[in-house]
Amino acid sequence: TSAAEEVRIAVAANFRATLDEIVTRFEQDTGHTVVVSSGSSGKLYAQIRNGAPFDVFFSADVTRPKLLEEEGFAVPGSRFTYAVGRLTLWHPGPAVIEGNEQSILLRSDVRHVAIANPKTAPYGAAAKEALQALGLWEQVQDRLVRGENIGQTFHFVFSQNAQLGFVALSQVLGPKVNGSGSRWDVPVHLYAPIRQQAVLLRSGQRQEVARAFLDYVKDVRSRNVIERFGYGLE
Amino acid sequence: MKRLDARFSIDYPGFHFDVAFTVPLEGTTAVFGSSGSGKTTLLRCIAGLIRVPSGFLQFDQAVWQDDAQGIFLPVEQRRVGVVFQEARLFPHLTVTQNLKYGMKRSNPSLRRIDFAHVSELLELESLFERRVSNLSGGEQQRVAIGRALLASPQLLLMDEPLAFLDQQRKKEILPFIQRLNRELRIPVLYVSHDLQEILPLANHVVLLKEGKVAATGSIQEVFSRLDLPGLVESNVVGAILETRIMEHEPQFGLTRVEFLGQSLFLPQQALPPGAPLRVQILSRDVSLVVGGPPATSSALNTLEATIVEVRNSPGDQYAVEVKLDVGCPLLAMITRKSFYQLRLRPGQKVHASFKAVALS
Amino acid sequence: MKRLDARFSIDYPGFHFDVAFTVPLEGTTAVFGSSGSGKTTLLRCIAGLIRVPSGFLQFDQAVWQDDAQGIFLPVEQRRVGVVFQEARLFPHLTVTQNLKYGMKRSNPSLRRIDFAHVSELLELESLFERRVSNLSGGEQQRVAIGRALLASPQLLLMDEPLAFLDQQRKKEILPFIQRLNRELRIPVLYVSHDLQEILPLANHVVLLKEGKVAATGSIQEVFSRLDLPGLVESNVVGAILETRIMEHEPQFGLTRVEFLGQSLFLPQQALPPGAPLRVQILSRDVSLVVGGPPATSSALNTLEATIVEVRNSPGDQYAVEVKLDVGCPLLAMITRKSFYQLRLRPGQKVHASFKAVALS
Amino acid sequence: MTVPDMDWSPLWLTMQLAGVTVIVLLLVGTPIAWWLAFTRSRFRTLVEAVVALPIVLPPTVLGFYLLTALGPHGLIGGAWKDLTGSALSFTFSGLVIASAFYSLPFVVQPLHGAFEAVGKKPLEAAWSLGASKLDAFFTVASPMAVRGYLSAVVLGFAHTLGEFGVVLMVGGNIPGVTKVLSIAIYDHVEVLEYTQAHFLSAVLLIFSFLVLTIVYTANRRLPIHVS
Amino acid sequence: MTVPDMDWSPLWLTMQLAGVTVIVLLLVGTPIAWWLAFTRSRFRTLVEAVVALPIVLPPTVLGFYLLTALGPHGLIGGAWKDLTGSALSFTFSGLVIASAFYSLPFVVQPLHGAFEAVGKKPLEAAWSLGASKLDAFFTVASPMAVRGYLSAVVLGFAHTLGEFGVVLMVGGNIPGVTKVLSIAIYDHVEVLEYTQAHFLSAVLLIFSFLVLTIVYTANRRLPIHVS
Ligand SMILES: Nc1ncnc2c1ncn2[C@@H]1O[C@H](COP(=O)(O)OP(=O)(O)OP(=O)(O)O)[C@@H](O)[C@H]1O
Ligand SMILES: Nc1ncnc2c1ncn2[C@@H]1O[C@H](COP(=O)(O)OP(=O)(O)OP(=O)(O)O)[C@@H](O)[C@H]1O
Ligand SMILES: [Mg+2]
Ligand SMILES: [Mg+2]
Repeated sequence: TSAAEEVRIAVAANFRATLDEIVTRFEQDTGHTVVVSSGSSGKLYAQIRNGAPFDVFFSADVTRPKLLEEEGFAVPGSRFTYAVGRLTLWHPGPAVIEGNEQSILLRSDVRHVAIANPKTAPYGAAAKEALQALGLWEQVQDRLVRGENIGQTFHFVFSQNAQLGFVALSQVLGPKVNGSGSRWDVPVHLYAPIRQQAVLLRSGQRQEVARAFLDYVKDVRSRNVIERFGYGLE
Repeated sequence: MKRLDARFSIDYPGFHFDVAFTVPLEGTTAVFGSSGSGKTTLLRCIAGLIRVPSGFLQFDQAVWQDDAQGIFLPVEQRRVGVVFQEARLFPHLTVTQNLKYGMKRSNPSLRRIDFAHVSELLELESLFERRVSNLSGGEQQRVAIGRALLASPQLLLMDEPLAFLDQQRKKEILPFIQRLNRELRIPVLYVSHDLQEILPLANHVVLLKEGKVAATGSIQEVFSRLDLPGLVESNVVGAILETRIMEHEPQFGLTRVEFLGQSLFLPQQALPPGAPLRVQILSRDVSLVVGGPPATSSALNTLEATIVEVRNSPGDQYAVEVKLDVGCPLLAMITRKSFYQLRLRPGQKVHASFKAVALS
Repeated sequence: MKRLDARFSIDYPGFHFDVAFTVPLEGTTAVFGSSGSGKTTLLRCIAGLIRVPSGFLQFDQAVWQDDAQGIFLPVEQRRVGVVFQEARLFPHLTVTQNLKYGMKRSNPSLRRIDFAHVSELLELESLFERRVSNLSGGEQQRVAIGRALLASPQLLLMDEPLAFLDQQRKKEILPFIQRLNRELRIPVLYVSHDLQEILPLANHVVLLKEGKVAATGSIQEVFSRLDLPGLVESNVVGAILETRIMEHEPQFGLTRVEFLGQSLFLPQQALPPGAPLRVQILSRDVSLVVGGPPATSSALNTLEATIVEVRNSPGDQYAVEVKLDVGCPLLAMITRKSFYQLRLRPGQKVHASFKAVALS
Repeated sequence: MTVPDMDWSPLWLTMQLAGVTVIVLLLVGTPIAWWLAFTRSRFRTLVEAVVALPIVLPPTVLGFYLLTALGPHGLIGGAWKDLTGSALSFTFSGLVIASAFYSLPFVVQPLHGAFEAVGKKPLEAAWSLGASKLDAFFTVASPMAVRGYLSAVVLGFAHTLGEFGVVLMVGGNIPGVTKVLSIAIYDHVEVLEYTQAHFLSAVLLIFSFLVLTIVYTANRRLPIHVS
Repeated sequence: MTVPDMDWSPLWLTMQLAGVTVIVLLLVGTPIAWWLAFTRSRFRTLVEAVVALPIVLPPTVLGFYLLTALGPHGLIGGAWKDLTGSALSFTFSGLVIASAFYSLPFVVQPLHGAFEAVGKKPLEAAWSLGASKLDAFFTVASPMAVRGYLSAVVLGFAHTLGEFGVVLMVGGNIPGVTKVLSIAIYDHVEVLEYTQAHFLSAVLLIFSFLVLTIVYTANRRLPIHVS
């Protein structure tokens, strides 16, 4: 391809670790440089609308890429689902969560259950949905603590301030935790799929490379990485 | 008699302070010494505002500081009223609030000084509601004096309290301080440069020079010493006589007092016959006359005197100081010319005359 | 002659300040008045530190303030040296830095006051490297005086600059200020309560009372007025005589001066024959003798005098003030008793005698 | 704009948190500032530096550490749990501690400056008039340091109002317990509810403006002024 | 713990940002504080309140508004773009403006207090000695207000170091341009890279501690001390 160029990518924080691995490979394969900025999807959205110099936006949801497309900030037709988040109920210690998920949420020694804020974070919305489907939403109300995003929610559990938490499977399978602790992967039928979409931005100056990167993400090798980090795919 | 016993020594860079003295706890003790001689430092030590490593201070029976025994009574328990050299009023309080600050904190049973009286004497009424920030220099000093007095201290430390006040006001305030001494038995340590201010007031003197005590004793002793050249203008003071009131001559506005069996006349005093009265004579107000009592003169008082000692004035190279004995020491300062014309010599009998207005 | 022309009025709550006067810009003008009479306020107006709504101030030809025309020269351009009542040294600078602060900012061609000289006179050398925060009260005042002088001002405003200094130091500093007047022609406005401080110094007096000018004029005029009871102790001053030196009598340590054709003797002076000399007499140092010159007395000087006016002393109810004419006004203060014994009456010829040491 | 249908409890909670935090800060900050102003100890500079340190960490990160410390296995939280039976994280008390920790320098610094400006002289005068050290502190030093207290209260209060990362982390955003106004506004911005965010921001600004104006006007009537 | 393989550019950028911001703040804050200390204007309390207002908003929210204002269509950004050709958002200059705006009260308040404590008297003395208003400010008022400047610098510097929401929002977390240390730490925490986060926090703390200790020790040698 053409000479080495730089491409700037804005990514939702939960996908950051996964993307880093893909980026490393992409850089090795193409010689281009990728500069990654991460943050909450809401912030990144506001920044893009205000002229942030990003070429590609990996959101944690569908809403914002769609809005950007409608508002003319994104290239129509470039939007696609790059990963589907999976929700898991997790505890950092072994052998705590075993099978009977419902009773553990209500056990008296479970003082706090962490979820992401259902209003602001897709994983939070999914956790709420799942709890409602299980008929537990009302009963766990007074034990819920809300992380502003899924990262914070994970800290609540990881630091054992909350005994249980609905976190992203990708966090548990990631390099930090490596699948340790005990968990119950929430069945996908209990919540609407957490589709994370990416979109090519209009303001981007380096559309060629950006497109190449998006294609790279769609490539099977990248899809393997994404799956390995605990995401589903469409 | 009650005494204040003090020993302090501090080493400041360039100033070594090392004093030890005892003064009676009665009346006023003047602290004298030129600028930078350690007067303020001494007052601060006594108040307990500086704690020197190895100091000792005993107030009557109470040991306030004894570093050998690890005793140090904190300032606020010493009941010393301090009038600082800079007034140090509280800027966030009104004049009244400043005045009452110490009063409120004093033991009611020990309050012996009347608020109304102090305010009137110091002419503070018109200032009561004022903030202190824009008081004039003298107004600040008056408030500071009032504030210290109203705390009913058992010892008053005054650091040039009247420096910014006019003669008229000084004449009103000084007798009041004197009365505090006499009637309420509140001893005062009084720093001043002004001899006229201190003479009617002081019973004792502590004379500081470069951080050391150069002389201490009763005011008569210290001021009749001829060996303190340049330290104080001791040669200004002729004598300080302790007299007793005999009778009043209202038609002339005079009071006759008795001094060692002899009569002296002064302007009429408000005190009753029999009362003690201190009389001062300035050495330059003394005239010497040889050969019989002088002709009718407006200098009313004449005492027979014997010349004790004669020497050149250390302060004025054309004057001669004559130490006389009139029953107590009396210094006269006369010009050399008179000295030669009158052919004065030790042992000679002369008449010393001085005007009644020269007594205060 | 150069003049300072001032008109200010301010309304503070409880204090109405309203002055208008003209004084010659030469020598020292004493600003007198009791505590709270507006002396500091006046100095601040002249320095330009308060801007009163409708003021006027002319310094020689230069209008410094004229609110009718919207003129107001800022402080820093007036070249006034101010010695504040509180020393106001800069706490972040050493003594030397304080002293040089104004000097560095003065126009080098206008600098006429020598750093070394000022430091020596004010005994500042040992303080040079000191921080000002723990200087004694008098040390601070000396530094403040030095600092103002070294800025080479064209007008000096001094607000009780020597209040914390001892007699000895005053005697050294005052003549220096006098020389600034005479030799460098720097006029001084000098606030003081101390008559002894101001008399050798002042040529003119502005007398303030409750914010108004009660009297202004030459010092002789103001102090021989008998109608200013209680305002100043004018009755203390007998006379201020402008004399001329005739000859020295070194064997007696005396100098003979001529006053209106008559001879007076004073302690020997350092000035050459022919030089003018100011001589002061205190009213209470004057003795009156009826019938011929008095017998040999140590009071050396005798002048023939005519009694002009007699009245009770406003300050002392048992004294009588006698205004005499000895070629110029001379006030004598004597006791009532003497007054009756000597049967004094206006028009009578008497001899006024006063001691040479009483002259300064 | 119509007033959005909203929950006022975060506002109330925010006021409580800011109020309690400021009180705690004054209680803790005053002795520290006093000590810093008057000590001659060699450790003064050290303590000064340590007090200022918390604010150099990003709030979320500080919150992260505080969360660990205040949690059931943490240094502080553990001890607290032994005492009271529950940990400090996700409680109002925990929020107060965290906020106080984070805003401490904003209170200590102005007080320190003010006490130093007051100096020893007025205190000496007060002592000599029979005031005990404590009495003199309350009746002389504090009122003379009023400008420092004003700064301390304003900075401490405002910073607690706006502080967000720490509170979010330690508080767990529990409605009615730890969900303060700043989080509510943040939430609205995150989910693109700009109208509500503007409205709440306006509420916070106007409220704060009123509080500040009242505080400053009250101060103008206080005695200590520039001449 | 081995030193994680890390990128030092955020540290350098952070120092630059904090340094430049403090300088800007002193330049802007000094006249405001001076005016507040000495004015008799009726608007004083108003201005005082307005200066303190920014900090009551959550940083992210304030950042959001600043982003809008500094963006290419914003009030400030638009004007800037007309002048220079590019907007302010996502640039270093934009970060400085945003940080300065957010930290202004931390600089103005201590200076205000310090100037008030200095008062007019020493200034009058300086003027009478021939110092112009500006001269007297630099040679008398500022050195006497050194304690206030110290607080201002420490609070301004530390707060800019730790400030995060505003910088994240306005800066966009662009490595090498606007990715400061606080954001880097935050990023590490977000992706659970605790080791790196601890390490960077330690770097930031130690560095700040050194800076603060040097500043405070330097101050001890300065002339203005409590007697
Ligand atoms: N800013 C002000 N506001 C209100 N009153 C004031 C102000 N400044 C001075 N005064 C009052 O004006 C009067 C005159 O004050 P000023 O300082 O001029 O007196 P002064 O003659 O210098 O007295 P002192 O000899 O005691 O220093 C005093 O009663 C003082 O309280
Ligand atoms: N804390 C200190 N550190 C260093 N030197 C000091 C300190 N306090 C006082 N001094 C010095 O000690 C000497 C005595 O000071 P002090 O204030 O006692 O003098 P003073 O007799 O009261 O003089 P004044 O009449 O001028 O007020 C002065 O030279 C002063 O500078
Ligand atoms: Mg002293
Ligand atoms: Mg005055």
